[in-house]
Amino acid sequence: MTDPPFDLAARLGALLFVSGEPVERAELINHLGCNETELDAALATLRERGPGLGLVLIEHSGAYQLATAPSLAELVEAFLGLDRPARLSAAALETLAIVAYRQPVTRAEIEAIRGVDSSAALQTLIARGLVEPVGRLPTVGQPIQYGTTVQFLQAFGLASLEELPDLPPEISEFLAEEGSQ
Amino acid sequence: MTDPPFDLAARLGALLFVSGEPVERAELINHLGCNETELDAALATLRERGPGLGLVLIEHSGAYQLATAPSLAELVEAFLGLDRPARLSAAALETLAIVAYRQPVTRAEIEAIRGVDSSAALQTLIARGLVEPVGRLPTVGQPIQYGTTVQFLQAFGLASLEELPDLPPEISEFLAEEGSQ
Amino acid sequence: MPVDIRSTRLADCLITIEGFSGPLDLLLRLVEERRLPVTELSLVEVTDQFLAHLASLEDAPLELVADFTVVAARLIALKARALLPRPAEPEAPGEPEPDDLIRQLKLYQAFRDAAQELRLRELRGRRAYVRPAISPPSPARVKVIARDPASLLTALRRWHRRVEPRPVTLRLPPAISLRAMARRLLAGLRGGARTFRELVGRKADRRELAAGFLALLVLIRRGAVQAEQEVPFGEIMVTPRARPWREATADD
Repeated sequence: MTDPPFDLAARLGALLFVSGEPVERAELINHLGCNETELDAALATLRERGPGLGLVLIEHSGAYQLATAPSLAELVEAFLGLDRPARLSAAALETLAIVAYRQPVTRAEIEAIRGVDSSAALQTLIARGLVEPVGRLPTVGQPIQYGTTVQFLQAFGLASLEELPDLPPEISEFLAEEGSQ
Repeated sequence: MTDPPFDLAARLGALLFVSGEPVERAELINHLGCNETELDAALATLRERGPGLGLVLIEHSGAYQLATAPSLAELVEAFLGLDRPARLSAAALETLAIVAYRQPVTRAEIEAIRGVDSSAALQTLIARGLVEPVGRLPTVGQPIQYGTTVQFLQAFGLASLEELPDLPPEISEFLAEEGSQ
Repeated sequence: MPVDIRSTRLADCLITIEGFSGPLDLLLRLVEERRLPVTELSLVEVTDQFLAHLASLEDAPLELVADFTVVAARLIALKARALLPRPAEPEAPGEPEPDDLIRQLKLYQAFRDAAQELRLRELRGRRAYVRPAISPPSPARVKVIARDPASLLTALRRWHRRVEPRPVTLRLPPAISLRAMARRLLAGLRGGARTFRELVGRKADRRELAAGFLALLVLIRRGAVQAEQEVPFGEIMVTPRARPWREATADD
């Protein structure tokens, strides 16, 4: 087999291909022997090349993973013989939306927005691997903070959290105000 | 995620990406809904696009698989920690012994013999180059059969499989019976 | 406002109460937009009508119930807030309380819309899939610490010890049929009244005791014997009855 010289994006592609899990930036930089800027350029190139193989690049809190393009889901599911997972309840979906936009967020904060107890919905999301504890608030009682997982991105066909549609400006302002208190 | 239309080569790429094992032509044709000629064209296109992600298309006995390019082996092995000589775990050694004496053997047969899930052990052995797919069982689902490699013989200082130590009759019989069905 | 995907199920559930007639989800929206006074809402009536709607369905989908729970909980929360006396706070003239509620509702509405966006994505089923396992690198380069072939044999010996089925001694006592047991009881009674224990045999195991007790019940029912037990768990005295009886069988 003749081997063309592989550029940084190709070498990056090979590493992400063999890793079953998202790979941290630092680890990529370490193994590829490049700097932050070069890594970003390589990631951008990979994002362009991926679709040629039906692949997309997923970013989750500074780690990267290759996955099949969301619009090929039906083909892939038929090939792997997978069933669609059961749909989430309205309560779980509402809770998930709040976690996705407000993360890291505590249960009390979720309940303040929804006006109802949300522990069951939160448990469902954790059991489905869509939400996970990501830290603790450094206040009295140190409540657990929750965030979305890379499985959340995969399940909803998002390349990163940035692909979530914006909240109405009025709401964003209000939240920003509240968050800075 | 923006969605370019995915051509046949891209859809082929996605299937080979999610499959951990080589995929037969017939299965590809079936899932992609194309004919032999179209498949060949798509395979050729994939061969061109693969290197952009550091990947090559491997063909053995009419089955196809994506793999990292051989000249990136050093990078990939360092990344996976395979460059350091490793001692095999007890589970891996047991699995290897079963493959060595029972080959060709499917994963299901190995698991029936060992009585425990063996996919991780098998993956380790494949990653270490001690075991490889050697064919398919002509039954429903056509499960892949595994056998030992030349590297296996080298690592154990054997000139051929015939040099494997003889098993005591009771073990030999038991091994032959277990998992066959 | 985006298409309300979530409410399609609740939109089928029509509610008619004083001052409102329409789908359940619209009710929630009107309350939230404060176009319908929540304090005048009869939650009992809403619930009753929802349950009637549920009963009219062939098989009630769980999602519908879940959706209703969300709406009901929301209505209760809103109503509770409206009805309960607020904690006595110094009047803040510049900040009327309703503003806060409206703000709260807007916030909730925003996330409900966001949830609908997620539902749309879920419905389109656009999931991404990752690779299950690492692919084999070129094996020639892989290093494994050299091992003695005897280690394979050792591994298999260990495996054999672990999985080899141990010989199991099965001691199955001969099963006694109800019919045979009935015969045994009757034979024992030829000499007159005996205790149940004597009849079954002092060495009877639990299975025999159970069979014996069943046989005794059969014989009592047939009028072949009488039985008395003076105290609970005490001895059962069995007496044969004088009148002629046919051979007891256990199979009728």
